Amino acid sequence: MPTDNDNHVDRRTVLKYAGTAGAVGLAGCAGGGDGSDGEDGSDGDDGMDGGDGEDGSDGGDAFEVGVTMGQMDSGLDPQDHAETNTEIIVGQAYEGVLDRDKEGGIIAGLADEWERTDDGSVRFMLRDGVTFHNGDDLTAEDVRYSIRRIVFEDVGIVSPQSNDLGVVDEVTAGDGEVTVSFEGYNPIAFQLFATNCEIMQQSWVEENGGDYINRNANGTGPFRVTEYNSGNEVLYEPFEDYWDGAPEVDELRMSASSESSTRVNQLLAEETDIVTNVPPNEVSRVNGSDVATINSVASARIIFLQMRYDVEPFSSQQFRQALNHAVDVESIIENVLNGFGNITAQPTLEGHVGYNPDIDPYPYDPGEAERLVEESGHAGVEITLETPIGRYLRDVEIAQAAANQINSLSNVTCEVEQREFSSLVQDVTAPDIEDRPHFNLLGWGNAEFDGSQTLTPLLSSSGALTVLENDELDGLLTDAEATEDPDERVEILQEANQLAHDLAPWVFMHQQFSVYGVSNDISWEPRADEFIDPDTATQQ
Amino acid sequence: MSLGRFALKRSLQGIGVVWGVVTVVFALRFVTPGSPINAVAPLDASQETRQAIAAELGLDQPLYIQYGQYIFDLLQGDMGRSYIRGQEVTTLVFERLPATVELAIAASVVAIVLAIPLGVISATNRNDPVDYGATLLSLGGISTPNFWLGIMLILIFAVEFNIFNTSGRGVDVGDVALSVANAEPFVGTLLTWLAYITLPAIALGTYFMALITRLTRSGMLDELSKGYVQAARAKGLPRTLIRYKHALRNTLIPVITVLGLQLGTLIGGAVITEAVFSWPGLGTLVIESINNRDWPALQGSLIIIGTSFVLVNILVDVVYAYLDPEVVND
Amino acid sequence: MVSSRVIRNLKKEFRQSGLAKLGLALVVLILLTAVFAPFIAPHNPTDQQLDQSELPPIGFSETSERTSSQMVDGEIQTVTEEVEVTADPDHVFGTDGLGRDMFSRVVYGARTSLVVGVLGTVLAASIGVPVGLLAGYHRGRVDDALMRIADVSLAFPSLVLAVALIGLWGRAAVNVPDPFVVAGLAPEMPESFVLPITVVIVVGLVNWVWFARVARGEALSLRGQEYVKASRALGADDNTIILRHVLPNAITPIIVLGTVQVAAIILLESSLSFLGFSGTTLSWGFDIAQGRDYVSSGQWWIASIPGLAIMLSVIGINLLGDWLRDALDPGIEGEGGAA
Amino acid sequence: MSDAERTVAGESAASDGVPVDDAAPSGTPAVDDVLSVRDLSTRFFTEEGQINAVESVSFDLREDEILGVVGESGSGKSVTALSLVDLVETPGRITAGEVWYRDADLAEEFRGDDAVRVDGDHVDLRTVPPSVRRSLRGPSFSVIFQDPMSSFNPSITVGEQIAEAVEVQRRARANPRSTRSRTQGYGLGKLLLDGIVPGRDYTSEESMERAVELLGQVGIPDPEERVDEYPGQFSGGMLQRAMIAQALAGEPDVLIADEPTTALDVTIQAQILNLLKEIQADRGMSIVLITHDLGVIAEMCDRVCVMYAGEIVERGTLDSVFEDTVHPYTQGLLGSIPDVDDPRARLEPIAGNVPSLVDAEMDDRCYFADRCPKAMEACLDKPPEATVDAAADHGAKCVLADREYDPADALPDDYFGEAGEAADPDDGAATDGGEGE
Repeated sequence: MPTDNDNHVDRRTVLKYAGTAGAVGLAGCAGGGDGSDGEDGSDGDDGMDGGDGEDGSDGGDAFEVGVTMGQMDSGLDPQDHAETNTEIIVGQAYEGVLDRDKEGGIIAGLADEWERTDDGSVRFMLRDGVTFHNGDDLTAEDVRYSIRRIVFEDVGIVSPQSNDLGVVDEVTAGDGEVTVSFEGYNPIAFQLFATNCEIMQQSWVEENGGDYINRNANGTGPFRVTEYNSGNEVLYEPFEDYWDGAPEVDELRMSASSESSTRVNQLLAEETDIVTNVPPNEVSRVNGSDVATINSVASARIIFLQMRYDVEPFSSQQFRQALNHAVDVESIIENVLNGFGNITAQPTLEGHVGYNPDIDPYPYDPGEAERLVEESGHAGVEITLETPIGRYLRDVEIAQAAANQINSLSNVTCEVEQREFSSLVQDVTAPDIEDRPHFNLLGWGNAEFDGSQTLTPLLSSSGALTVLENDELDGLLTDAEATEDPDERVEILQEANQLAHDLAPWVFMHQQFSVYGVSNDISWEPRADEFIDPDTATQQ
Repeated sequence: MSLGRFALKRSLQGIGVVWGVVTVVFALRFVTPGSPINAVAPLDASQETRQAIAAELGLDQPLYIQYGQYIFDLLQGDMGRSYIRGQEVTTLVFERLPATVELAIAASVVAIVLAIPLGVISATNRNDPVDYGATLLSLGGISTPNFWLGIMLILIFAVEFNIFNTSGRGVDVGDVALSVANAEPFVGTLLTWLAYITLPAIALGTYFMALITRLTRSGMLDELSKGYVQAARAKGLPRTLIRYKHALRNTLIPVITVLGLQLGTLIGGAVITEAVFSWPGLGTLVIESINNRDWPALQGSLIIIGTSFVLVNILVDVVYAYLDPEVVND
Repeated sequence: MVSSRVIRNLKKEFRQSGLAKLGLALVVLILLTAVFAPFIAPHNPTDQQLDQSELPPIGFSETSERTSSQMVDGEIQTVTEEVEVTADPDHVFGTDGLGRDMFSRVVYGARTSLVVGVLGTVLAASIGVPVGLLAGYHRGRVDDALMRIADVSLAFPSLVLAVALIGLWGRAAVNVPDPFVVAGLAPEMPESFVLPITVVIVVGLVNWVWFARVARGEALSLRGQEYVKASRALGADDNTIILRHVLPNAITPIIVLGTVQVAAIILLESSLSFLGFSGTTLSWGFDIAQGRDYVSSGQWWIASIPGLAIMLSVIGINLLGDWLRDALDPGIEGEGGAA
Repeated sequence: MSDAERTVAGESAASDGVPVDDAAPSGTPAVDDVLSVRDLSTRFFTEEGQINAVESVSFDLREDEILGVVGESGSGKSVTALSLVDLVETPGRITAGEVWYRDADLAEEFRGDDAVRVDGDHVDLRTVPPSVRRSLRGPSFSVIFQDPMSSFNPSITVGEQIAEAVEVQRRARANPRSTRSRTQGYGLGKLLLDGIVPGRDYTSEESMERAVELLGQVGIPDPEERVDEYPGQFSGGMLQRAMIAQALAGEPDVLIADEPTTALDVTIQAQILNLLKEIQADRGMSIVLITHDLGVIAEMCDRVCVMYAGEIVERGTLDSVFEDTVHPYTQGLLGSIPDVDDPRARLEPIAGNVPSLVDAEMDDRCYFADRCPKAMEACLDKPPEATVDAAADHGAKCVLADREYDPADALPDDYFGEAGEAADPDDGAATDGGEGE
């Protein structure tokens, strides 16, 4: 299979395959290359950008990488945020005790060994010789303090991540090791620690005020922040004393542009090297250019339409199933997303713990949908689908397309109401289920790669965003939480997924793809968890 | 009344207006449904977490205490800390302000440098093709949505012809000035600066160019028909002097007032231009703050915008008084 | 208060000015389009035909690349095909990303722009004119208070304030049944017109101050007039004087300002829609925002055509305003705020 | 210029149908004529049609004399003045005529230039390039306008505006070439430089000093202080003095005073007129004094032209026009001034309105006929020809110029219908010539 890189001279040939996610395995994450690609090596046509002084693609002297995302950080405190963009920016400088590889597998971080103790606690044995960017050594006390700062409201700040590590009882620090005990059994402790919990230095946090901590970084990660321009850009240099060896990148620049077309333009003008969320219609422009290629990966984010179980007509299971039959997800993926998405049938994504491979999506069948609506007794009903604007890839268009398909049923009328994400979220997370929207589009990223992290918050009766109250499902989830045998736990979660499919609390839509545009000057592979790791990038 | 006293009187009035601005901005939060906590807490945060966050942000205090505290802090230059970023709003706002001011000034320069000669040429060549051209241009200018113009400019000059950068700020004007001191290539830095600022400045400046052209043209026509112009011609004064020193000067007096009032439009335009060009200024901060319900940042931005407006208008009034000495005595 | 002199002036200016003719023609065109949208639009503007998306306008057929993604053996692969995108005579201005007819959307967008422009102006005037007249007529403290409020109000750029208010208050919309569709004359068309009520209220609230300023100025100069003094001497009460003597004489500049304001509010509405602060999806600004992602990928028409529509309508209304100003009241200069 | 060409010029004048014994002067300008105007016509091309504001006007201005031009509002006298200095603006245009100006240097310069008519020391200014005409404003011609308030720029000090007038001449002397360039040697570049560089200005120190001097000469007290004041700080009379000072800046040969006292209080009027007289006596210049007030004429002028409907209807020495008045219009004007000797005499304004000057509406007859108390059949046939009494240098454009009025010839009272009714003296539009035209 020819790759696009080899092929862009005659890119006007009618049909062409461009290898991305899986296919790039041959280029390798660390290898940097087949070296056969003479054209990209020459870089001659970049000359005009030379005046910028920030263009990473010039010459061979310095390896500069620019990353442009949709939004900048919300401050540099790694424990005082709850969103992906900030995580990407602070994640260059901070690390956790565990980490994940590109596919989502758990790997060593600041702890080189980890184990579950007999009483269900987890213990991390810290790596030797890890230093913070300010030169101080990492201690077990720092790790203890960081965990406590996240989970306990009376330590440091009230962290929005306090639920992300499970219900922590206490943290103890020993000689080069840290033990975390939980209230009850925590079957997914390592999944949680591999995704969350960035380690900060206790003395540095305590000596500096909140404003300082949000403008400076002192982590142990591969990059050290050299310049922070709030809302504009963050500049990094490689941390020479990084325990895993300093990254190849000589200068890293993180910036943001909320407009996808602007990001693509910047990529094509060689002002940046990696851009996030390339919309489907821009893909061929990127691939058709000489300077960049699309690189996409199935993400850990699922898109769905929530239906509240306690209000008519959504209280009817038949009606909910009817809507699942009414929406032609395949067509939406094909036409709105140009194929950048996988159809889903259950809350858990393929590859995540608890995924049930035996569940098929509801087939698109308007006739069946109309029959079910009739049966539910809600024929002629008028419903409104609320959708956020611009939060997820093509969210408004997807909502409009789905609503249009529902509307074309003979016995249902459906309209779309667009909402600003923050105000929609305010309703979706309302403490009382009665204040939540009846029918809305939402996306959920499961960074822990564990089905329970979707099912529990979104579908258990105690979940913060739930639209469902089903004793059977609650029971299964409670069981899963207490089950120590991983295989048994998977079975329980699979059962829960089958139940969720049948109950149809959502119109199951699709798994979102992370679509990146990557400059041909660098070789970099995207990750399944939406994080960006330029330390693995190599110069082409 | 002397010019100094006049300036002082206007400044005192300005302080009153700024207080009004602060109060309105503060009141805004209480006529807005929903709690700011949702902006801070994650989607699946518990009620306990939410309450703890509210207490941390001081949102559990009664209204008048929050207001009093806000004014008290404000007088010391403290606008609180951003809910979202955890950073001092004062620093945040003053970090963003220069970018917006730079853009606004660049746009004004583009507008004024093009518009005044265009208006004068248009007025002095009335009903010539050049007048029709300028009239149509200015008509188009005041009728074109600037965000759309920005998109079209990017499409043509950045994407198709690759002359300018698509977005972002690159270097600021201070870098250009410092490049000499730092022995960096001045021309290179200047070109980089121009590559970034030109398109947003045109997108933002076009409306004003059009407006000033129209005002200048009609003002000049008005002034050129006045007796003193005929008298100046009768005494043999060079045309340049008659047009620019005499007629234009008097034309600009009302133009300046209108521009002062239109400063709000300039800042409003900057908000949307910044959005189109990813220009890291106050406008982007305002929109981000609104979308995130980041009240301290929103309040801080609005107060700074309002205060700038008041300041510039005091300045305009003083300039006006200088140009037209009779104003002071009214 | 339309005297024969006013009519004569209007006619005279109209005869003399080609631009006035152009302006009136544009405004009439937009008005007719807005009112009779269900009959002019060939398709329902919200109907999607996903398999007919991104069709170019007539005359712009071209070959372009389309890249899509598919899963093959668990791996994501992108496929780029050379596809012939042929304009469909059924879609004069082409279609957008969801296969909706651009021409129909432009036609219906005129409704939103015009309704918001006119209602917003009426609201702004109905707040600003009484306040301005009262302040200018009574002077003193009322006037001082008004001027300070006006100063504070002016200190917020209208777009910024509008964005803040709409962002914070939400984007409420009201469905107004379309009489033509209800009457069964155009069954294919949307049954109701979505009126973004918050937008109307907010643009009214941020623009009232221009009317207050003009009305105040007029009242200030009219209160000194002999006939006003005479009425007062005859014992007429203030409200009667304001209604019967001051308002009719102040109406000309208010009408001229109102025209300019309609144009300014149309621009403001499009800016709000563009930024996502609107309550309707049938708006030119919204289409530009939607089409913006397509501009650089070759589907220029999705953003360009609504932009041209805005430009032409605003040019038309501004020309109309110029004409009215020249004919009715040569003394005033447009200073109404715009986006 | 050769004789042959001169003849051609003369023939062209003759071929316009102007008889040799015209009331208007014709042919070669006399040696002591500073200015000789021949058949000057100025028209305005407006939406309403072509307006004949000045129609075939001819007169001479002699050395050291004050020539009065009198007429009602709209009679064309101000346009005549503007036409002399080429200040008529669109939609107006000088359509025909010659303006002979006596200037030996200029005549020398253009002698031999085919496009320019030169006769002895006189040059026809209508044939020289516009830049030359412009360069004569100031050193050759100056104008004093009717309303001093609007004739000064309100936002520039009086002193600087006078200094500008001085400076123009100073620079012209220093660099005569530049005066005729398009920008007079002062383009945008210099303007910007003067605006930006501190201490640089168009007007020089010495011009400012001269301005102070001039202000003193026209009788403004404390000129050193008043130079820095703005026009708004001056009274009307003081400002008119300042305008006279400004007009004197270039030391002109010809001063055109266009209703110089109309906008002023009666008491001030006399002062200004006296000032003009003094200046004329001191400096030996010629003045064209335009006014609607025969009283002013009587006090100031040596000779007088009476204008009506764009034409000169009567001209002559002051005495001949006042004593041997021919034209009923002049009689009317004279009747409208109070007679100092007979205060009981009733003022008799001229009935009716100034006729329309729109070309299409002008009848082919004496334009005054419908207002004329002595109108007769002969007046309606064709416009009367002008006649001149050579001895008194006195002429009129009226059939009565060469015969006595016989009341029997009078037209019936209601001949002009409603117009005849306008004899009501309150309908005084004709006489309150407060506005310039």
